[in-house]
Amino acid sequence: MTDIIDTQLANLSNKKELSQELKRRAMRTDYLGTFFKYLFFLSAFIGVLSVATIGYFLFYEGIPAIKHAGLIEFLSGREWLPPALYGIASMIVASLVSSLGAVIIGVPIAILCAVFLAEIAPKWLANLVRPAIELLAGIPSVVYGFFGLVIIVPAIQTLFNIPAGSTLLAAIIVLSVMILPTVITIAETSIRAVPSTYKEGALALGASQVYTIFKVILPAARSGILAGIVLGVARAVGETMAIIMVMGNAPAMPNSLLESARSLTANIALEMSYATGMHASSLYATGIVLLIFVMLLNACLLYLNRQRAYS
Amino acid sequence: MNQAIKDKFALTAIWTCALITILFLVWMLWHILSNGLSYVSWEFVTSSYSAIGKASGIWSMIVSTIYMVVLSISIAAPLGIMTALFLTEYAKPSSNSVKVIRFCTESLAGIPSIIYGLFGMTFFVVTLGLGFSILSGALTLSILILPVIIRTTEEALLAVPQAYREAAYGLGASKIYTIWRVILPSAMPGIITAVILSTGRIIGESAPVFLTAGMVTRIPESVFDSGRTLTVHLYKLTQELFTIHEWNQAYATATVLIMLVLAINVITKIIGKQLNKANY
Amino acid sequence: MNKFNVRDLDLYYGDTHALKNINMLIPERKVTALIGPSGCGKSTLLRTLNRMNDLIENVHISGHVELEGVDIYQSRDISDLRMKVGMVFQKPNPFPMSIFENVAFGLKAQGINDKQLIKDTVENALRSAALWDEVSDRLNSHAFGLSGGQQQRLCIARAIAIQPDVILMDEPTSALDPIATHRIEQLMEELRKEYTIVIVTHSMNQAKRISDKTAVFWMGELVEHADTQEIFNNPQDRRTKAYVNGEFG
Amino acid sequence: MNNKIFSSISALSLLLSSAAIAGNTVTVSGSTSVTGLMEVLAETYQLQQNDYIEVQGTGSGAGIRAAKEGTSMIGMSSRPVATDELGKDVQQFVMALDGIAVAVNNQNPIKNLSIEQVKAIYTGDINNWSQVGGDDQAIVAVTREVGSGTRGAFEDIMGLTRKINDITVTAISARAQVQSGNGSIKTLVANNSAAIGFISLGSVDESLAALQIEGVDATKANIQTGDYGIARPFVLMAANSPEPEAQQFIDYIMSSEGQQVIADHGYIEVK
Repeated sequence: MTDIIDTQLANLSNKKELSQELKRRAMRTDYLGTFFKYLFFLSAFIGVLSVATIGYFLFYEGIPAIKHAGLIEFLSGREWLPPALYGIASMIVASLVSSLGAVIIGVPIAILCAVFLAEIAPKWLANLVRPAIELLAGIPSVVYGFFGLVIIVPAIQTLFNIPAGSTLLAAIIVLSVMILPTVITIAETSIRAVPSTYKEGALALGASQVYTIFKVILPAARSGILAGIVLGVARAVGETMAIIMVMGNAPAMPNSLLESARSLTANIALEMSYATGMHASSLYATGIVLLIFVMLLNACLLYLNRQRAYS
Repeated sequence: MNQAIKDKFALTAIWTCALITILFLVWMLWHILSNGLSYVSWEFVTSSYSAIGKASGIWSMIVSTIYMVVLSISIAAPLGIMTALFLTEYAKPSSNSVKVIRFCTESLAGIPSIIYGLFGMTFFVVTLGLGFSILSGALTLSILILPVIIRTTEEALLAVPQAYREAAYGLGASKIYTIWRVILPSAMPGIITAVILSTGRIIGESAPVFLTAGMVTRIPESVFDSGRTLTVHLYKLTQELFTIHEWNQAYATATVLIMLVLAINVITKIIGKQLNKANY
Repeated sequence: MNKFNVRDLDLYYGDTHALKNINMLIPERKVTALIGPSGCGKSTLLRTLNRMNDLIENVHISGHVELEGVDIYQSRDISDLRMKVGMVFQKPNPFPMSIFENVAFGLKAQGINDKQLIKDTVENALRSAALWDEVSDRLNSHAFGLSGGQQQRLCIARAIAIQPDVILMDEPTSALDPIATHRIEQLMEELRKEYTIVIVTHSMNQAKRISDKTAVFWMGELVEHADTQEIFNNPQDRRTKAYVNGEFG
Repeated sequence: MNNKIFSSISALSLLLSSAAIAGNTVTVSGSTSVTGLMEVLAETYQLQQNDYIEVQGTGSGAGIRAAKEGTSMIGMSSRPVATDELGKDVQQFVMALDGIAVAVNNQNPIKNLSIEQVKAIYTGDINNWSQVGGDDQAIVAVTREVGSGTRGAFEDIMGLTRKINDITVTAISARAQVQSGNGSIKTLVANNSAAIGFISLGSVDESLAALQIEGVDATKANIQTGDYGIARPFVLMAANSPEPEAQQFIDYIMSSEGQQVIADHGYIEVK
């Protein structure tokens, strides 16, 4: 079909005919364009559909357990004794403490490391360190768990002279390393995105490099850094396998960082394949709590970001 | 404190943190590689695994991993790229549909992977009756990597200079032609980066994989078979660390995983450079 | 003979009233220069002539822009309009492809695959844009390897290749050095024989050198539109007078 | 780009189509304790014929459910299964007996514990080895997760249960560490000198030490005589009229050849 038209075109001798042919073609209705437009829209809709389906299943399966136990009992109960008692307070605490600990240790290191890469390190060094950080990001969490299991857990056991090193502390250490690359990469990107005029402006006023970094560049990169922290925290809260391998998984309320504990994620992964009936439902309910937790975190920081952007 | 001292203190802190990060990485890599490398051999990589202990190779896990990566990417990449095209090229940034789609992809990115496992197990394995299979795993993982692909592709598309679009439209090119010939080629390094990032993510995931794809050690014959990926294999191995033989296997598998990640990173770099060269 | 007939045109960017009741005739096969201080609406008007403003969100237009008697805002097909009305931008913006592919882009976009036809058209376009002699031996090398002035002429060639009637130029020489600028101006001397040219420029000397007609804009209004000689030698409006005398801008 | 999409589609169809040529697969899922033995049986069986035995160690609870719902052809449980758990369409076979060994680290001087002592250790009433005659060291009790057949059988035999609101629940302390498989308990006990755990007797080896209970060695012989009381059946479940390939595999397990494999690996044959 096109061949025939093109042979005809080849015979067009003057510009006027070519020009008319071009215009004729341009006037055609763009069915292809319309088709693709709707195809693209449909693809975009798949994401929406996925969220809806996941949410539906989670709530459909999880609500019975929350009804059965009572919302307050479920959230504040300290005893996890299926099939009689479903209380996940100790797991909520374990998840919160381990993520918070990871943030306290990991985030400052990560931000300073990002500053190092973006502003301090000579170019050759930054070009050497950056791939290393990227490598850190790509290493599967099971490998971190394995390393934690064979190095960190025994080390904690010996260092603190406790019977078992599988503790909250071990989880905190493993998690803080795991969130490093996420926070570093995003923080570095946002530091680099700060217009160089800011920096030049500050330096021209006689401010030192360090002063400029902390008073001008970091504040300007704040929203990006916060986004990095959110993602880091989300990774920490959602991490499962590495935690199962190093935290001991005892479903009791931890009294110190040197005790074994079970995170929300570990609770699901450990008991999912065994559970039936209300027990299974309670694990979906654990999933709901985990999800709400992550969503709240996102919403909080979004709000925070917006507030700061206005002021 | 005077500013000069503060500066010095801050600089020391910055250098220390960078050093800590690097030292930790080096320590971890050194520990695993030094224990695992000597056990990694051609035979280890290419022989199969036997429960009786006749063979302890990882070939079937490698095959399962490849299946999982190829299938997940071929489901998620077209969807993700088309979604990104819709968001950047078609939709008005402030429209409600964009807000909803963006909210949902952001949400997908935030959902912990264990919940994908829970969902995949309920929906794909049981409700759709796909059983523990590579297909169930790949469908679960493709939702999981969708946000990565969408976001990275979107960034790449937004980075395509507006001038290209103006020029193409100014020449009477249709939208789809402009996308095909100008925008996608310019965004290709970013799209490839998205795919490679997702590959890394697929290789790295464990919980959602064994909850949906199971952990059978056979070489899968089709996507309807159960399969054990390398990461799941490492997890199973760490549960069985009694004799030196089991320790070696675990270290060697971890070594292979690390080398795989390293290879992926190197490939990303090379492709990025090649494409940059082609562009300028 | 007039190419464009702009009647009662108003344009808003959101709440900003960017063009206020513009009425203007643009003659065929003449160079019309649009001048005025920054932000006066001259580029905006240029971009309404081939509906480039459609790409921007929140643009509202009322009034009429007629091309050969047909209102381009009523017409169904933008593609057709943009092929009739080519555009050259402020910064040279070749595609990240070879020189040849850049010029052939518009033809291929319309589904034309005939190799010989494309080759001939590319050559003609490059000749018309006075670039052929410089690039004929390296058509397959990347367009980014050209100098700024060459890139701009490539963009002109690219526009010519699809046989437009009108070429819109948005400060086409502002990113170029004086020598390259001179080449482009020479080229425009040639092009005016075949094409209607509308050029936005902030160089009054350039307007004086190359244009037949000049339109002066001031805060979204068309202040004065007349023969270039008239505008510069005998301005009617005091704002025109102030502007051409370099009192502001 | 066209090519890319096309090739990925063809790769996909290739992946899907190869399913057609696959041989019969017998799906088996359930108890992680039985899984170890089942994988050995499966591999030995596969040497003889073409069917593939797919074994998923998902846990006893899941095994019972899978057999009942028909998602697996054969379910495995490492504890007795009540008939009302299965419904009338599902039959069960005891394929083997297995002891549960209470194991400690090789460095632990303790060789013998009474049932009461083991109970007290797991309820948390005893938390130092010195209380049972060992070194002054805190006890790290390790248990399986709720729903595990081994844990269920252990709790039943040792009386480690209590009632809350008329529902029987575990009496094992929530402070006990939880590990998700026979193997990972073994790993923990083998590598931690203060640990105590319970595992399938068939998987005991020299990496850890099985304790005497009430002075009786945890051995096959003592289980067969009934002197060592902590033992449970390995149960297989299948539909009343299973697929021929599944029936064939069950027949193999129950045959003298299959039972020999079971005996060779430290479990107690039933025929």
